[in-house]
Amino acid sequence: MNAFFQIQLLSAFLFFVGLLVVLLKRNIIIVLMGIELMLNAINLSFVVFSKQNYQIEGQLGVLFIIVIAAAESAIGLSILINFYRNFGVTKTSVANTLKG
Amino acid sequence: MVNLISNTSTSIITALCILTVIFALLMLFAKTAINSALGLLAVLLCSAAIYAVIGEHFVATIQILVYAGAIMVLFIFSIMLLNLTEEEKEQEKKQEKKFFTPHLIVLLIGPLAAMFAFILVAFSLEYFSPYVSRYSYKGVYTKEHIMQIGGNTFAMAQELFATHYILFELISIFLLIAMIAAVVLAKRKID
Amino acid sequence: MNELQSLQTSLQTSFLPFWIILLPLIGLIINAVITPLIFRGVHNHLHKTKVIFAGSVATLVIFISFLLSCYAYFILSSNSSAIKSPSYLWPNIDTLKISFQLVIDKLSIILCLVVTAVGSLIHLYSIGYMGKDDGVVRYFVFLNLFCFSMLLLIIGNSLPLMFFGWEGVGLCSYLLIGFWYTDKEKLQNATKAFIMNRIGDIGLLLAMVLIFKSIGTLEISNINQIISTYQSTYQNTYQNIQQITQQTLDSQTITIICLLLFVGAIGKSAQIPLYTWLPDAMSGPTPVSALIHAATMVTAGVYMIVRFSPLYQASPTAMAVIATIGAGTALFAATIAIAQNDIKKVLAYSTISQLGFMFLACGVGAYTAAIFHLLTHAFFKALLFLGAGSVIHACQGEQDMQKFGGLRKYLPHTFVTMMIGSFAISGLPLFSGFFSKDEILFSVLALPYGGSGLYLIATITAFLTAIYTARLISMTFLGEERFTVMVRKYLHESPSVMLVPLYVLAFLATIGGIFGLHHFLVPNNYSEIVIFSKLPEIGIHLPLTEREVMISSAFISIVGFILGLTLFRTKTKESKSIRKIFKIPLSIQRVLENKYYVDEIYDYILVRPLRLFAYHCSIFVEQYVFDLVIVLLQRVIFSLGKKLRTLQSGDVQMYLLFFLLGITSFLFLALNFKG
Amino acid sequence: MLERPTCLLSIIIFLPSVFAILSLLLPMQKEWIRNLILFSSSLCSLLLALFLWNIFDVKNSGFQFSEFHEWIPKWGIAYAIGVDSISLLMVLMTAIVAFIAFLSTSYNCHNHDHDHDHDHDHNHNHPLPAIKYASAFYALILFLQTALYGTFLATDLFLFYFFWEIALIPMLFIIGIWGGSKRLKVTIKFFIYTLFGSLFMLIAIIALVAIHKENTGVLSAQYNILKQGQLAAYFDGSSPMAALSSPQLWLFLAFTLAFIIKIPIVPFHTWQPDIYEESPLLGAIFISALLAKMGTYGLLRFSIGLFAEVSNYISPLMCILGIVSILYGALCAWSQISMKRVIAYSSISHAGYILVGLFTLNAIGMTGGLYQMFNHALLVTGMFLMASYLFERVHTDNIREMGGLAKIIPLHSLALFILLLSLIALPGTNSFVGEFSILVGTFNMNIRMAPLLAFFVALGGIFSALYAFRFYHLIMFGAIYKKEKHKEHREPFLAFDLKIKEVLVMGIIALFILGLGIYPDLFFAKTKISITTKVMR
Repeated sequence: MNAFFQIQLLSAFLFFVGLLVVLLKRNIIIVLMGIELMLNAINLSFVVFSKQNYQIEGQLGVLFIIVIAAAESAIGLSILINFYRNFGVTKTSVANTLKG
Repeated sequence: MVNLISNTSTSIITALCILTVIFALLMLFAKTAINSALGLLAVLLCSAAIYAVIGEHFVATIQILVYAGAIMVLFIFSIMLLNLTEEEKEQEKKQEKKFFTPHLIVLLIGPLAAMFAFILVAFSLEYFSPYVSRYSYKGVYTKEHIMQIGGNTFAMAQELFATHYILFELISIFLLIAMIAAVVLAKRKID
Repeated sequence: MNELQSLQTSLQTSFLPFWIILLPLIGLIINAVITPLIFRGVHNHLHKTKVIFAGSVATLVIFISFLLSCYAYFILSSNSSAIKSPSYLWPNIDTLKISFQLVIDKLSIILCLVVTAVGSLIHLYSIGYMGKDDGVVRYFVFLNLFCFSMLLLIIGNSLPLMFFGWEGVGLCSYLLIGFWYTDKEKLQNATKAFIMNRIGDIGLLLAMVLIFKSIGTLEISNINQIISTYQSTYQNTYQNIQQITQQTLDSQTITIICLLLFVGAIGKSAQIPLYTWLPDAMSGPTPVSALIHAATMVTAGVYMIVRFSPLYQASPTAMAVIATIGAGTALFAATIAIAQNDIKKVLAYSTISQLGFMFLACGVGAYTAAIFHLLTHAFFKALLFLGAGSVIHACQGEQDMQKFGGLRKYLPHTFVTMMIGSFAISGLPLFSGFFSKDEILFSVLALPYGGSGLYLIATITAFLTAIYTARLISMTFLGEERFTVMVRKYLHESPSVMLVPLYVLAFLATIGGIFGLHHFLVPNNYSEIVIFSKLPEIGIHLPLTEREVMISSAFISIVGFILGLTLFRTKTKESKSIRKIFKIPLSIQRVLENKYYVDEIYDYILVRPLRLFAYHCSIFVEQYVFDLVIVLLQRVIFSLGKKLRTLQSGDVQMYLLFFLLGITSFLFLALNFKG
Repeated sequence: MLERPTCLLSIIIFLPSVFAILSLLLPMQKEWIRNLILFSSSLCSLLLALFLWNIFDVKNSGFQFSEFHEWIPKWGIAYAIGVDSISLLMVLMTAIVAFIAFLSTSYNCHNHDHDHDHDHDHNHNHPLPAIKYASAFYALILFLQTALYGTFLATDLFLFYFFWEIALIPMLFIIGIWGGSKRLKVTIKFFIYTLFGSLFMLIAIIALVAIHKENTGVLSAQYNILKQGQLAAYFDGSSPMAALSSPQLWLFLAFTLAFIIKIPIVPFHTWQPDIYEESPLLGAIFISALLAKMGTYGLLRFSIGLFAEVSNYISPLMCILGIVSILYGALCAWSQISMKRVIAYSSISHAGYILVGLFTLNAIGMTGGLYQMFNHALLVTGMFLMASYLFERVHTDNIREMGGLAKIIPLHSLALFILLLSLIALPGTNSFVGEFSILVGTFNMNIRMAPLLAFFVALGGIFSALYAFRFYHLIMFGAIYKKEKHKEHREPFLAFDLKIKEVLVMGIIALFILGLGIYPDLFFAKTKISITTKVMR
């Protein structure tokens, strides 16, 4: 079981923990955090794959993913503030106006 | 599959992996927002450590700087701003019965995770290489080449500013747009 | 065989039959189109002239066709056996070729004479009778239409053509019974008449179809020819026919054909099962009852059977059925007639019983006797009806005999003519009724198919006929005056236009018997239709000669008549009901008066359940049986829709989950199916 | 003889649609424009139909004046049209009915249900206000006429199906928009019903073409090519179970289902009374007289024509179905209160006659069925016209509220009486010729229970007399004012008798009824059943 194999497993695990956070948590901020976690997990496996194939593009990709993650969380939080202003509480179940 | 990392570092990596797993579960089962935020912070730091151990020093530093530093700060700031911690508890009681209970979701996600993991691992062990032999392109950046250029950061710099400079410019514009959007969205409507 | 050929050759084709038919049609069109145009604006002051104009047009037209039939009568009596008209193919589908051809032969000329003679007299009579009615033009149009279809029925050569006239006559009787259509009751009777006729017509239709299938042609002359050749190959017509050669034509199909034709005859001539419409048909104007329900239409059934006499000769069972039903109806109707108080109902039941007589004659095989009785019956029954009409006319529409009495002084002419008519019908000697009834009685004895039982029933009916006719005369004309003062004020003898036909008919009723039409029919074995050898001298069943039968029937009718006159001639104000006279318990009298409750039974068994079934059919079955599929479909889809709605719960994470499941399943499929 | 025109049939088919486009462009509200368009279109198609009728020679029994243009060669579909003796009569019928319908309804053709708002002015001399969106309404009607001609003349199965569906769409709008009060519910039901049926037909057509290609290798949807295909192999009537499993039976059932829903015959008729009640006059006439005949024509041409063995096997069953609908239709008609519903059920009863006639499978019966199609179309047109005229005068469709009209409007009662005669099939009217030959045909079927079937067909005559007279008495005879008691709000019966134009129209119909009754060869000389003899028994 060499290092790379472990990291790959870790990244898959982290990705799905992030997913569970997103799906289970009632609070929007935590949902956003869950997304951050999932992105981070992807970075891990990205880096390991590029390392394995002696390439640098992998790390480059990671860099970009980080930038995007930052942008995404910024916008996410500003939306959250608006959400809070409208609904008064940051629970996901409040936002069901689109109910069928 | 040649082993690029020495035995000691693999053992460190396994330790770090276990640590990140614990912190991730902490984040999942945290009751309050703050605890899960701290959990995430811890996971980020550990992954930065893993990067460092593997040899990706530049990515590790960026990870700490941007992820842990900027984004987490933002999150904690917004948690504090909206001071959500109290309502969390009494909301818990009147949870109406939902069709998709958490256990069912975990049950559904489980097999997917297993499949996903299997694919990642299979690729890393080059299980599929005979099928995808056409695409596997061994890069030129072996350990010695990096050493010869002068370290990981130099290699990254060369790649980033020489071959993919357009990408670099684009990403900066992207960041600019994101910034403006965030300001516009969060601005309080004065009129 | 050659004898038949000779008859065929002396055929003449001329337009005469067409003219006899078209004349009533022309009268019809004149009255329907031109008279209303001429008298468009005018209301009542010109009403009299309108009535006379329309009446005279109608009568003239029928009278001319009467003259034409006399002319045809002379042609026929001289040499040729039939007058054929040119023909064209009516429905011309590949094997069903029916020619639209009219043939007058010896048999149909007699009916033509009767219809046109009695018809014109009744048209004349109804000018007076219907004078004050405002729908009089419509009345004459319908009468002419009736004459047209009756003549068509008589001289139409092919069966569907006869059916054409058959249903046309049914239609006209419907129109004329329901002439005063504002009254619901009359409409019911009219529909009843038409439906009953239609039930009978089903028999006729099926017979036609069976004939077409087994014999192949629908021309009456061809049918009779084939049957007669079929018969003559087995000379003795009285011997029971067993040996069958043609595969389609066996005695069994012939019997079925005869019975089905007889069903049609029952429907039209009101025999046992389908007779209840005739008494109710009296709600029409009286001249209509005289023409349609006494003289012409109801005899169509008898005429049809006589026309198919070779067919009936070939099937003894059918003959037996006809004889029994005829005798049964005669007796049955006679018993009811005695207890009726409405003058027209009495005459209606007497018509049914006389028709029973005619069917008895046909059943026994004495077709000539049947036709002869039909002839004389037409005269005296029309006479009685018209007399009754003038009585009703005089008493302003009163029809109940208990309200008459002692009209002898006020309506002398009607009394005299009605008296002659009643003599004729009850068969007093020297009057036409005597000869024709005696002919039937003797033939019942003489011919093999007859029987002493039938003879007994016939004599009893003759006796009852004498009684109820005498009862009618005595209750209306003799005895105490039972009508109200108001009626007496307007009591007047009918105008001459009504009396002339009465007298003519009275004359015909008396000399009809001796006139010799009788010999015209029998001696020269006139047409290929009726194969009939002379009556044997001695009755086969009872050793009575014709002379003895004649004496006994004369004696019976005289006794019956006198009995009827004396018993029902009351001194007191109130008329004596038959219960007191014949000392029979009240219940029997009530049963007789209510016509054995036959109407109610029919209504209860047939009409009410059918109406109920139809009502439920249209409401219940429509909604629940046929629409069930649609209703169920709608309900299933609606409930399905409701369930799906809950899926859109608005929970963002739920959508994410579904999204995820979708993606992974696609991924999984893509991986497995390598395309 | 003049040279045989080649594209005559295409002209006949597409002429009405040309007029439809014209009617869309011109403002049809104005009365004279409407009269001009309607009259000229119906007259042209009538003249063309008559021209076709007399240059059609009866000798060769195949399709004449046929045209063939490739449409979708890949699937063997072609624009192939042709006329033989059956479709000739149908084209003639469509032309005549359309001519009568347009002649009579040039001004009072709208349904009154939803026009209660307009004031009850009693001087009826000025024409009633024309229908709203008149140009669209007439365009749809004319377009419908094209679809009808198309179905009758198409010899390519897909083309037949194409026109069959096309005919549905205008009908949907005509009833949906201009119908009576509860029109939407009813139209949806009608649409689902017919679509459900024609869906099966489409499947059957495709299957048929596929089987044919498999057998003979020729890919074509032509009627006479498909007829030669050896379909007999696909059916063995040895035992009911075997019959059930043979594909030809299922093809037959699919076709017949679509046609039976369209006619309609009893189990599938529930849409019909509502549609007849709700649709405007012109719509009602077209649907009852012509669209119903599409169904019967299809039965004769496709169900019996293509699948001879199955129709031989199943003909007693279909006759029983026909008889059920005769008796059931008559019984229902006997207890209806609205005049249009009575007409609806009576046409179910007549459709039963036609079905029995067709499935006797011998020349007399089938020709009788064909005659009845023609006669019934005329009869129903007349009845609907009478219904509309009566509605205009008495403002109610409920026959219980009418009564004693014979004295007030005698011409009406005369016209209705003549229609009644044809309804009862009295000898001397045209329907007697048809019904008598159907009866003879049923009797000549050489199955054991033929006499029994014939008895029931004859029995239908009594029931039709029952409901006809009841319906006629409630309207025409009896006491004049039904609503005597609450007299105050009932406006006086200002019924004016038939106008000249209405008398003309009813005169034409009466002429047909009596004329064809006395001399049926006038129209029916040229209608020889051209079904292959192997069907005939």
